Amino acid sequence: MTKQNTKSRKWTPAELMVTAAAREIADGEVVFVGMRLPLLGFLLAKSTHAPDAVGVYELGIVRDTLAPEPILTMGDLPNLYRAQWLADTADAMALLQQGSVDISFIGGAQVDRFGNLNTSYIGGVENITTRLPGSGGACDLACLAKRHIIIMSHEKRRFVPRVDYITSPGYGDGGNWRQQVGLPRGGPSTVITTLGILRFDSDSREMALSSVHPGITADMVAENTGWPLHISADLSQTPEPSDEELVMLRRFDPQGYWTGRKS
Amino acid sequence: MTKQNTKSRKWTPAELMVTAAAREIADGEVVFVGMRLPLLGFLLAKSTHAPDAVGVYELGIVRDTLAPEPILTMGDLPNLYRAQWLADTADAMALLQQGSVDISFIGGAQVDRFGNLNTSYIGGVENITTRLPGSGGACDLACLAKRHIIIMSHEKRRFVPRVDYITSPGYGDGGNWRQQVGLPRGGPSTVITTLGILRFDSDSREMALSSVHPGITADMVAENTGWPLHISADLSQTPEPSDEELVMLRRFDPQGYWTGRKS
Amino acid sequence: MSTSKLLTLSEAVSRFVPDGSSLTMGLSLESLIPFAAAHEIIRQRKRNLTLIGPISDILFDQIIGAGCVRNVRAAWVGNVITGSCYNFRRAIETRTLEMEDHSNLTVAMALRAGAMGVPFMPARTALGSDLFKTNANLKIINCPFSGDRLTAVAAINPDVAIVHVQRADEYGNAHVWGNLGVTRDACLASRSIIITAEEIVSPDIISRDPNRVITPGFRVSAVVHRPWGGHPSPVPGYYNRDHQAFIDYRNESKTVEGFADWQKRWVSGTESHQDYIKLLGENRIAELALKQHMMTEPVDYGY
Amino acid sequence: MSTSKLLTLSEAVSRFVPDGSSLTMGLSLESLIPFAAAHEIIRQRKRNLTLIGPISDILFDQIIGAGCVRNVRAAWVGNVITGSCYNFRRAIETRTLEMEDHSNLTVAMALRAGAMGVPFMPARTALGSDLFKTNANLKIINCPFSGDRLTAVAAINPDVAIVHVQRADEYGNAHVWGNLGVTRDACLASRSIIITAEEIVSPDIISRDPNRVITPGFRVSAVVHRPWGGHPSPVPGYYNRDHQAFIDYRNESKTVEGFADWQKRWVSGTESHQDYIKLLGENRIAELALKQHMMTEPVDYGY
Repeated sequence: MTKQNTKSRKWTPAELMVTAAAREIADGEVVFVGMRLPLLGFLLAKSTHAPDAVGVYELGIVRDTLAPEPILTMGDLPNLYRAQWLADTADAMALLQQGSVDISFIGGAQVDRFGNLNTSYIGGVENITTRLPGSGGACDLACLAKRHIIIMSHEKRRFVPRVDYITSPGYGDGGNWRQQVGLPRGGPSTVITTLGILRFDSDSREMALSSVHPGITADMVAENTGWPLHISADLSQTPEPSDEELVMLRRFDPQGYWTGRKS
Repeated sequence: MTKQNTKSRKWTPAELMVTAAAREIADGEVVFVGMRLPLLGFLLAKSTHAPDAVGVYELGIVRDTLAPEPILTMGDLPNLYRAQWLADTADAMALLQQGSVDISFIGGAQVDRFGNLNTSYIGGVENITTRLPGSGGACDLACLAKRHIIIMSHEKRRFVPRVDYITSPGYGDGGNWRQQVGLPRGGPSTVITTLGILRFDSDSREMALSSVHPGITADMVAENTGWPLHISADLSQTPEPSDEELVMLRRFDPQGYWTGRKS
Repeated sequence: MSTSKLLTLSEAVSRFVPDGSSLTMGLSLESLIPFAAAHEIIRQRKRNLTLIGPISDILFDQIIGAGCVRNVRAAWVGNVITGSCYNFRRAIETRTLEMEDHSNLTVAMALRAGAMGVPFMPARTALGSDLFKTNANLKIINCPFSGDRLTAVAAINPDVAIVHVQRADEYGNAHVWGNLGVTRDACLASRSIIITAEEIVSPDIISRDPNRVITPGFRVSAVVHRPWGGHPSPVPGYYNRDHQAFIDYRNESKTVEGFADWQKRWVSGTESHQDYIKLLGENRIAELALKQHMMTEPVDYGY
Repeated sequence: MSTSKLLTLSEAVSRFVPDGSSLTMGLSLESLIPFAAAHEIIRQRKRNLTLIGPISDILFDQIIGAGCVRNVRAAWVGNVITGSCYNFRRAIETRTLEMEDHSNLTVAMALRAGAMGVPFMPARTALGSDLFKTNANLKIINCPFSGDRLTAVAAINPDVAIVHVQRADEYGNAHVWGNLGVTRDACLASRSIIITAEEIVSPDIISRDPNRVITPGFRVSAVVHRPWGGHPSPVPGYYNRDHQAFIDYRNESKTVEGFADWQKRWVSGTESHQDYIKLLGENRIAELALKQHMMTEPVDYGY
């Protein structure tokens, strides 16, 4: 994306990503809401096209209304105010494990072509170069939600042929690997990156580029991907955030902490 | 026990049994409190020699004070009033299973020489003659408390060589049977009956008559037992309830519902 | 979640309790037992039900006596203050009822496994007991770490949980207090949830105290306003246990004919809660009312 | 239970957290994190500790940075709103810290197994992941009923749970509200429990609402009065999350020297809570105070 293009736009790359994430949520769905951008994506969906979406948070929170004030993280007190349910982490995880959660979102430091995510050890366990924070609930979401969305910065060092460590399983080696290892359902459905949106082939389970963000070409995406990237035959352009979506987003993140308007 | 003796006494047989049960509780112990007579036994102990005993109830209750009014059963509202903790059955069972419960009490329809209890099927599963209510928490108490006390009416048809169905395990076939089947601890320590008190040999795990109630002889007990009963070498007489204990008991069961003053 | 789930008791049972379904009830054990809902099940002559629960005081016995039940999966079926229950005894002794014997811990773990979405839970209870003879959903396993001998309890996922609560809003958000028994796990384990409530209150009251909510409202199917819907069991904050009703039931249900008379009086003629309250009578209602009140200290959920 | 358990923070940590012990903390995940207790652990230069928990925001990183920790058993060690934590990274990357990798669900199940007194719990998570490579307390098993492939999670029984609560009495009975995380199971699983409380209140206030009590008081070892003991994490009913403190910590802990300065300022000089409050300053305290209050509707525990 050129500087010129960016300046002329009304939205930041993070806002585009959050908007794309929000649009993955259908009305009435049960969403397991994670930290950071996914949290904003849920709030955006709920305030626009998915007012009846229900949020489940690993802290032991279920909410069906928006928090009354902007929040930076799910543990902020406005997110507890008039929650539908405050309970145990095991209860939130029960909803997830029993199959009551439709969709969740996970970020990652490394992803591979089958959507496996590493947020633990760069370099692998034997040769650790960078230690990352670890799974948190990410492994659980990747294993147990009906589908999950991956949100990533699109860089060659992050889009690798094979992750150094599988923190959160995608489709493993592809095909029916998930069934073979015993996972009861799910898998990544979409990867939203700083450059485009990728989806998974229903047989091979390898990801392919589905849309590019405004100003981005398929070649630019392929260059920033660490394996020969499949491009979808009906490659499209990612729709821009609408004015309504931007208004809402700025209400939820007035300081631009997550959407980068200030930083 | 002759009618004459009974009439001259200040206490009913049930009151003697409850008093004996209460005396099994040491101060500061954690008691898993069951229905009926055991409930009274706990209240009596707590109001006399064991003020710091803590009661755990399978409904999901922990109490360290007496209920403010007489109760007929543990679910009565005075038993919830100022409880130390109101929670889930799984939480009460957690305390039991982890080994935090010192003592509990179980009634039964049939008991055998090794303290196995049947409260399910008289006649056994293949040839049911009487269906009883079943385990409730009794099986769990018999398996998981550090020790448990059995409270029974002493009749030949109830004291059988081998119970028709083991609802609540005692010492199985005797010896180290409990370890063999995988039980983590415990076993019956005492059997309090309408005629006397029996305790278990530390090797064979067979019960032997330890004391007889006032007016009862060892022969009378043996006659009402369905196997050749061992009599302890130092057989004693069960101490009678003290005046203080009777005052307390009548406060807890003013109608004599459990202690039979009216019935 | 803007659609009201408020139904009449008749509608709720008719819609969510088909013949052949499995029900879990009596989840707080001795309190908050959904007697009104059970009586509606009897009125609607449901058949081939499976009843699931730890103990239910006399509730299971009533549904069994009415001929609605094929199968019971429970730890104890009796009358808490009098002992055996007669319809249950008759049905087992005449081999017209299937029984899966549990302990309170195994049924709690079966429902917890159902809630957690795992096919079993391990326990240290029942080892050496004969529960294994009359419950095929218990198996011996060895711990993969310690080698310890354990009881594996298979998950139970009931079709319906019926829960009597103190207060609920019309969207299925309900406050319950007192001992909770297996309520939380049983609700999470069940495919649908029917709530009967002493009071229907505004969502404002419920949402001001989300820790008191028993299960997330989005999973609740129906909400029914039913004052005295837990009688004769106690309902914390509302009324005491009606001991005499349990003693009377013991006496009245000793014979098949006696139970038929009981059913006619207490079930057939009490479709509305007004009828039920009238049958109870003013004196009894006054007797069961709370004499001592004790209100909680508020807590602040502000920001 | 008539003996007061009230101790100073220094006494409680000194008595119940010996070198080499295993601690579970941060049990509500993002809220009610016992920072004051962690700082006392640092002050007392405890060594060879094992830290157990799901996530702890920056709390584990601080104790690791102070050289107190040998082993971490956790799902995530970082800074919730900024990402990686530097002391943890340095310790792992230089191989001076042992790590057992969990997910939030596996650590919740490990503590639940510990609470329930069983040696493991089954779960459907982590299958196909590499957590098995860095956690020997996860094993693959097959369900004895369905044959399903499952993850068995070994029980964890910490030596000590440290819990920050809103209000407690001197006997260890404590009210907690808000999201509860793994607090209930972790308390039941632990051999001793240290409570730090924003307020010490009369037993009357606590016992009027027994459903709000987090764990039975008879199992609690020590109660410490520590206002602002959860700062900078949020404490429902008391203060909001101090986001700036988390951002500042990220910046200050990037280097070993920077962390030493942070420790000097925030740990060494704040033995009493008066010192800590003074360091925070009036403005910050006013900023973090609740602006909107919302009190619960009382419920009646009478009879």
